[in-house]
Amino acid sequence: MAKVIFDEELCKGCQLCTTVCPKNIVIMDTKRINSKGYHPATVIEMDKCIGCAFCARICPDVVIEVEK
Amino acid sequence: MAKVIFDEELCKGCQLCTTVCPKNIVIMDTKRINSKGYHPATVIEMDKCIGCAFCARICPDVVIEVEK
Amino acid sequence: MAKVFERPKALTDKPFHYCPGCTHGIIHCLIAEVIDELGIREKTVGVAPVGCAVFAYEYFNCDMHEAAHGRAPAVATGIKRVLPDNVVFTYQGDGDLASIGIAEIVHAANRGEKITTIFVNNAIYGMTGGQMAPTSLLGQVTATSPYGRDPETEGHPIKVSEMLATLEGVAYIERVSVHDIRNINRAKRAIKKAFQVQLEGKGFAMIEVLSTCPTNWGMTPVESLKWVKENMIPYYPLGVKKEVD
Amino acid sequence: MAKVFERPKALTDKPFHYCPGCTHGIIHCLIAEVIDELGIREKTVGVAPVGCAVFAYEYFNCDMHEAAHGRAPAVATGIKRVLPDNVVFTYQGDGDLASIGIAEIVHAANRGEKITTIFVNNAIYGMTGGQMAPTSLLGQVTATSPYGRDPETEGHPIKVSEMLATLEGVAYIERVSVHDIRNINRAKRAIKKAFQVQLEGKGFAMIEVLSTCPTNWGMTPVESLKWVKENMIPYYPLGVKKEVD
Amino acid sequence: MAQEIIISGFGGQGVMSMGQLLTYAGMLEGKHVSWLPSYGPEMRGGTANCSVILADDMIGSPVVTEATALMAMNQPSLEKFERTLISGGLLIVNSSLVNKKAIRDDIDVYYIPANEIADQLGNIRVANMVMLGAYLEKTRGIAPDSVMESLRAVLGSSKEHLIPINRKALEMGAGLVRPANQPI
Amino acid sequence: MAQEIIISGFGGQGVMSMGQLLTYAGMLEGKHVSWLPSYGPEMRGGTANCSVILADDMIGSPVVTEATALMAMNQPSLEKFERTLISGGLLIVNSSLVNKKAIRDDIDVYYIPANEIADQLGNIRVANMVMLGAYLEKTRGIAPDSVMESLRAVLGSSKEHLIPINRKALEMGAGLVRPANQPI
Amino acid sequence: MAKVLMKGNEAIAEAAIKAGCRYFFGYPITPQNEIPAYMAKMLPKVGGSFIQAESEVSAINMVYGAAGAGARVMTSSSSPGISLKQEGISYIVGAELPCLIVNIVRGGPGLGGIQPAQSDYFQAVKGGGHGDYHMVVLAPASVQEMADLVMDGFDIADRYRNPVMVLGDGMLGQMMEPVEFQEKDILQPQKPWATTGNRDGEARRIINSLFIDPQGLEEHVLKLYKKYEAMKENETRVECYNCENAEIIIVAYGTTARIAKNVIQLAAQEGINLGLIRPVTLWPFPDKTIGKWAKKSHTKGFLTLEMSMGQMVEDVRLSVNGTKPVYFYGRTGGMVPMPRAVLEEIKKIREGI
Amino acid sequence: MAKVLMKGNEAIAEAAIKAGCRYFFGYPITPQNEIPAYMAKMLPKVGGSFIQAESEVSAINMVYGAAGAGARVMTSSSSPGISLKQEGISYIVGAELPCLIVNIVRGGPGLGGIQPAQSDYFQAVKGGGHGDYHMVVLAPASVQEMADLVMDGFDIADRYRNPVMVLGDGMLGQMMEPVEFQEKDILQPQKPWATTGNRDGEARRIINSLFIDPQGLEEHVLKLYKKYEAMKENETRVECYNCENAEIIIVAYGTTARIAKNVIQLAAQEGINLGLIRPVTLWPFPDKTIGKWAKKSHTKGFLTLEMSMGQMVEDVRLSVNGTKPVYFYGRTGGMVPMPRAVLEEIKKIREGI
Ligand SMILES: Cc1ncc(C[n+]2csc(CCOP(=O)(O)OP(=O)(O)O)c2C)c(N)n1
Ligand SMILES: Cc1ncc(C[n+]2csc(CCOP(=O)(O)OP(=O)(O)O)c2C)c(N)n1
Ligand code: SF4
Ligand code: SF4
Ligand code: SF4
Ligand code: SF4
Ligand code: SF4
Ligand code: SF4
Ligand SMILES: [Mg+2]
Ligand SMILES: [Mg+2]
Repeated sequence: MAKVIFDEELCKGCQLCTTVCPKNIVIMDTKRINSKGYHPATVIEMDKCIGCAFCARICPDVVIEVEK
Repeated sequence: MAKVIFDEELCKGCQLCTTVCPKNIVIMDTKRINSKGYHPATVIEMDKCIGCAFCARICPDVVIEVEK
Repeated sequence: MAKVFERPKALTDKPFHYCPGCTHGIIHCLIAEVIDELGIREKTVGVAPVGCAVFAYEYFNCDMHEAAHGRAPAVATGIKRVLPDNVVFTYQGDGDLASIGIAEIVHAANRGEKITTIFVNNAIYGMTGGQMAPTSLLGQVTATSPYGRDPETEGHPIKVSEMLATLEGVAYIERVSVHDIRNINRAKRAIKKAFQVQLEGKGFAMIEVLSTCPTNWGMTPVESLKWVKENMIPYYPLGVKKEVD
Repeated sequence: MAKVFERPKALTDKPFHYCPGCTHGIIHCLIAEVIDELGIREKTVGVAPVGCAVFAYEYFNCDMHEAAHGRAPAVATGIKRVLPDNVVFTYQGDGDLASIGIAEIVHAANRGEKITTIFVNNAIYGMTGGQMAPTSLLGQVTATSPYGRDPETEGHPIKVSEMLATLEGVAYIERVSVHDIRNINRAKRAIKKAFQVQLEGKGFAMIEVLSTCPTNWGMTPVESLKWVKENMIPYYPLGVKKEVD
Repeated sequence: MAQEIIISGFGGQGVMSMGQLLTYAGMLEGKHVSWLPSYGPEMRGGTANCSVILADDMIGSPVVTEATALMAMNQPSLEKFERTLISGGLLIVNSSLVNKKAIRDDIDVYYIPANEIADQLGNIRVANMVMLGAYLEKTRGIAPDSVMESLRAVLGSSKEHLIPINRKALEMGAGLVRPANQPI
Repeated sequence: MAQEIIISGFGGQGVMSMGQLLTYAGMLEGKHVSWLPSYGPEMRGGTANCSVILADDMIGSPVVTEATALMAMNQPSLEKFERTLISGGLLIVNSSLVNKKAIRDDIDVYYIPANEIADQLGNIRVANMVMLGAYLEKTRGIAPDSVMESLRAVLGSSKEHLIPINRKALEMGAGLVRPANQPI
Repeated sequence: MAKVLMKGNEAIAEAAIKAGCRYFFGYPITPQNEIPAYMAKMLPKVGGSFIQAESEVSAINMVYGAAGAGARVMTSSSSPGISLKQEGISYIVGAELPCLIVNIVRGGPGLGGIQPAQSDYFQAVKGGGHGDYHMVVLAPASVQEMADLVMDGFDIADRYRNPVMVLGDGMLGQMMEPVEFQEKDILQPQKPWATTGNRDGEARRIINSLFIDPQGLEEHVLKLYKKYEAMKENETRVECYNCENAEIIIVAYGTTARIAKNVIQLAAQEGINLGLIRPVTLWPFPDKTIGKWAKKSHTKGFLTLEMSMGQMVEDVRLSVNGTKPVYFYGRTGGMVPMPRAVLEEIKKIREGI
Repeated sequence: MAKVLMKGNEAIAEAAIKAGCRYFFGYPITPQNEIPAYMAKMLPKVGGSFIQAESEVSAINMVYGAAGAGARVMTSSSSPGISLKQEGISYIVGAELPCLIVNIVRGGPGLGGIQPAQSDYFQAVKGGGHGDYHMVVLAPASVQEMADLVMDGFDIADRYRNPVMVLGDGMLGQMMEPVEFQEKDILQPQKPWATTGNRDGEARRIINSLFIDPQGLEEHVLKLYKKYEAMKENETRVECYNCENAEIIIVAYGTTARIAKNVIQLAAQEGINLGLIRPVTLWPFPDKTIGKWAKKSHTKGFLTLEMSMGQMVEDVRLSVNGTKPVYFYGRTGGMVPMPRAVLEEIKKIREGI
């Protein structure tokens, strides 16, 4: 049982995190725009998260925290 | 039958030529001093010269001409 | 629940100014984690380059110098000679280190200065808007190689790590990449080693990190990682170039 | 009787200013003979360094530039780009090429500039009175290494030829010596080849010549040649470092 | 009186080219013109802007410090430059991305959903032309034809096919601010 | 009146150290002193020279342009500097290496076989001290003891053994120019 | 030829090519990057050669080599890069070679900033390099003038065998204005001194700045200064604007001269009569022109307007030589003076006088 | 402590060590080689560090690093080498770091020669680097003063966190004179700003010269200029010699000031009353002192005496500001003025006045 927390305001919508999630649960939230003007990344189905932290590892803007 | 000609005024008395002559006929003329203030090199027993031009080859100041 | 990933202490809270997906950010994060893990933040002095990473002095949570373009190794030398017990590192781009700063890096390496250099090779001048770097690949179109880099006139991309590896004073040089998780983890191990080498006083250590410039490459961040894998790594083979123990 | 040795045409009548027994003179003579034999005097442009050979522009009987200290490869690049059909060579000391000028030589070599460089390595700064060069041997006492060169603080002597040989743009690099007749003849063959490589447009060519500085080594000219043989050659192995055909 | 215009927005919104078109058109009409961009390491997403001056005689400083008109393509632009408008100045706001209203009441303000309209036209990238169309209509200082001529010169024959959609965008922008529809 | 001296010769003849000794001695005697060498990439065999000024008050330029004395250790030196002597100036020539005579007749000239004498003393390198001895004797501006004291300071204890031969050289030089033997 | 809309930096590059410049050696730096980019694109098309050098130091030495080989050649950079070129510039002057050096100035000192400034005036005009020397320094105030002065600059450089510097700033480099290029056909002078190879019989050519004998070096420098006298005589350029019965005359060049014209217009509206003296050559400096206007009774004083802490103001003082008060107003670090603020300053001064 | 006989270059090095300087980064060049040689010998003995850098560019950047780390540090070079340091000097000023830079000037431009000159005055005093900045420039005229000013120089540098330059020449560097070293014990100031490592809780230290926002850069430059005002206030040094009722006052520094004293003596013999104003600080320049003497009725005019084509003469003119005529006499390229020739020139001038 793991959890990822996004500091959305830091997100630049680069999508790198979405390419590395083994569970494919990281997606871009095209409905919202942060103050920087980007669609932030987010996680759907958090319960599937295994806390591997790949998303956080590849995020260039240190947006993601992972708990496990 | 060979011949070496020294442009004595150019000689700086470094003695390099005296170390390479297979016939050991190149020596420093300690009796004379050129206008630069050096004892010039010269050849004794020119008839022994085989015109190998080693002396000229190693002279840093291009003092020596060799004929053969 | 325990944190398995959080912002390293050796980073300030300041958000990076880098473009979306620029891997400068990943590399910053790795260095900061290594500093935390080695517990050397308090005695570390960093030297920032002139390049997109010029603001590194605002991101690394330790004492910092902002050097003149290319001169970081000289600045680091001055610092290290005064503070031999501190840890001194430089962070430099490929224009900074391989072009204008090649003399400084060659001689710092040759003197065996006990410093650690992180060399970020993104095959381009990012900050000034995408000019050719000595590391730009053959055929690469840039602002100053509009017809693609031509070896006849611009020469071949320079392999700095291989060149410096020929120098006696070098204790450790490795080339790494951050285009995927496995390589990011390798990169971190290499960077950690490069700091340990300094702590052990073995000599000069440098890690060349293949990095991206989505903005000036004209690609998306995701395409950029692919470009590193498919175009840069084949020319710039990863791995240890020199190691003394 | 035929002349078997005479002053080459590519030398002016001006007597050298070099110290007694300084092998700069031998190297000048070899270059001039090669220029004569290749019949290229009329299209050759030489670049003199700042060093004891600064007056080379008075000795080589062709058009000459006197470059800023260390910048001869950049000056030569400028000339060659304007005059691609001419033959351009630089004559540089070890302080000039390996220290202040290392950036210029690395990048001229990496660009594969079609120039020929004669690199005179006498392990010291001659003109300025015997300071340490990056090429000075370990333990060598100089004006700026009064206690002998110490690798801990000054690093090891730099092997420029081996380092440059790692660069793609280099067509030919060989290290030679002029401490005896056999080696002088070898040196001449190498220098000739380095000019031919340029004539064939193959790329950058450099010949490193181990040379003496009796004055600042504090030895007689004869002892100096011995020192080259016994101390320099063991550390700076002679031979071809790179060759492309 | 000289037109002193500030055009501002996100990097990708074409504010620079829009300013250049206007300047080019002014040149074609024989005016004294200048175009000055903000420059520097503004990374993607940052706000970019340019100053355009169209005058009948010699132009001094190309910096617009007292703007006769401002085209704000995004919110930061509005916040940053509203104050520089002279009293009675013209403000055109891209209401698609700006959900704030102007603060001042001594200026002439128009809110235009430029992105939506561009979307309708089938190319989001012509949002800037919609804004420009509104400006031309309101000021009537430069003929739309001059702008189109400039566009042709800039695009070159290869991009000839883009001309119609750009003209349409200009016209729709103009239409939105014709007296018929009142300032909001 | 100030002593303004030029000492000149080949590189290896110790003209620089000789000038330094004299300067040092002047300092020990509380005079204002200066020593100025020729410098640069003078390669071996080239001619070296130095200017020494010994004065009772402040010294302006350390360059000697109007010499009260010249010590010429070789021929080029004589040719180069004879003209710089003031009328009535003192010229000491090392006749061992100079087979020319002075041109001027308004100066006081002494020819000294310094090298031969040094040879006799068993060390060619003290030729300079022979010249210096003559100078001290003729001018009596500086005490030979001060010079010897300076020499001790310069040589250091390790070279103490060289003191006697140097003193001898000074004395022999002095002897050569004592009124007894007339100027040639 | 018709007018085209161009950035100042592009106009410089295009004008250089039109002037016959075929060789460019430079290194990237903001705010002049459009110049190398333009050259990289165009030079190969006209049989020239562009090199992005490994550094500014190398770039200026490549220029040194190419100029010695007889080519029309240029380099461009901005403040920190120009500092690195100082040794090379001194060499090029010493060796009497012609070339064009462009400095698109940014704020300093140090890394400073990238916005427009005029704080490299001293470096350009007094000589940032070592030794006694001068360069003709041209200060364009519009994109058109950037083009014109670049073309003239190459001619001046060749005429005197001395480098010429074009001193712009980030604003002039980045702004767009209409420009029309002179269509004069270029006749480059013969360069018998160039090292193009030495045919038998010919005298050898040597490019050199070393004169080990001080007498020889002094003679060489005196020769250079003869050329400088001729430059003062023939190359001094200045624009006088509205100086007739101006009460206060603004002295400004480049960007600040443009601002000065705004100030003059604003002042006119308030019935204040101001003039402008705009040095087009910063060296040689138009001291005689300034001195002439200083003598006029209507001239109560001068205001030097710079984007610096006050550098040209020294040359203005030297020109006025105490006959009238000389005031200074400046902004620096990339800040651009606002016409109204300058006018306010002038009003204060008027009360003072 | 007793007097010792030393070369000027050696006195500089010894004084630096006595002043607590433990780090030297330099590159060989005539005529200053005795300085690095002395440092290479002595620094290891006092726990310091000497590096012969790969170039002058590297040397000045090593100084930049060491100064930022809180050390008393210096470099030395001669004209061409100083030109290469211009970017670094501008950075050190921008980052507000203290250090000592010695220039033992030789003839220029270019490679020039190696004999003494004063032709780097502009570079040192006006700013050879880019941007608005100044350095205190000290001009010793004797070996004793070389020692004293070096020791003071480090204190001044620390006091203002700004580099200080000692401007000598080949003659001062090579000549020997008796020198006595001040035996004051050195108390170096605390340097809380130095990057020595950042303990938790402490504020981080950053050594930097980048201010990307022009407003910030302008504020920074204004802060620097506040320091410069203070320097003008507190650090200006000048020697006045025989100026009371002098008819013509010679203005000269360093070597030429020594020559001026000979001229004054010669003139006195002929009943001509001359004076000397010797700026000891070339920046800040003693303009008030010169202005004061210019007002005296006995002062008919000034003669600036330099080993250059005339550089300081501009500052003299600015100081006199037209109230009295200012003449110039100079030799250059390594030539040293002869007292009699200077006197002849002055006699001509007297007829003129
Ligand atoms: C002396 C000097 N020359 C040039 C510049 C301009 N400049 C700033 S960053 C840069 C190159 C940046 O490229 P790189 O080092 O590869 O870093 P990146 O931005 O790609 O990370 C240049 C040329 C400068 N600031 N100073
Ligand atoms: C910019 C600059 N720095 C330093 C010098 C002084 N300098 C002249 S020659 C030289 C080094 C000479 O050594 P090397 O290149 O080995 O030539 P060598 O005399 O040994 O043949 C130096 C440092 C200079 N002239 N210019
Ligand atoms: S921690 Fe792993 S599983 Fe969870 S969201 Fe991130 S990448 Fe996916
Ligand atoms: S990697 Fe980071 S910045 Fe990029 S989209 Fe994911 S969370 Fe946002
Ligand atoms: S040519 Fe040969 S044999 Fe004859 S003297 Fe010379 S070295 Fe001896
Ligand atoms: S080698 Fe040449 S210079 Fe040396 S002694 Fe022989 S002849 Fe003379
Ligand atoms: S320009 Fe390139 S290197 Fe610089 S921040 Fe943007 S993406 Fe990264
Ligand atoms: S100093 Fe050395 S290198 Fe120079 S000429 Fe003399 S011996 Fe040759
Ligand atoms: Mg890069
Ligand atoms: Mg050498």
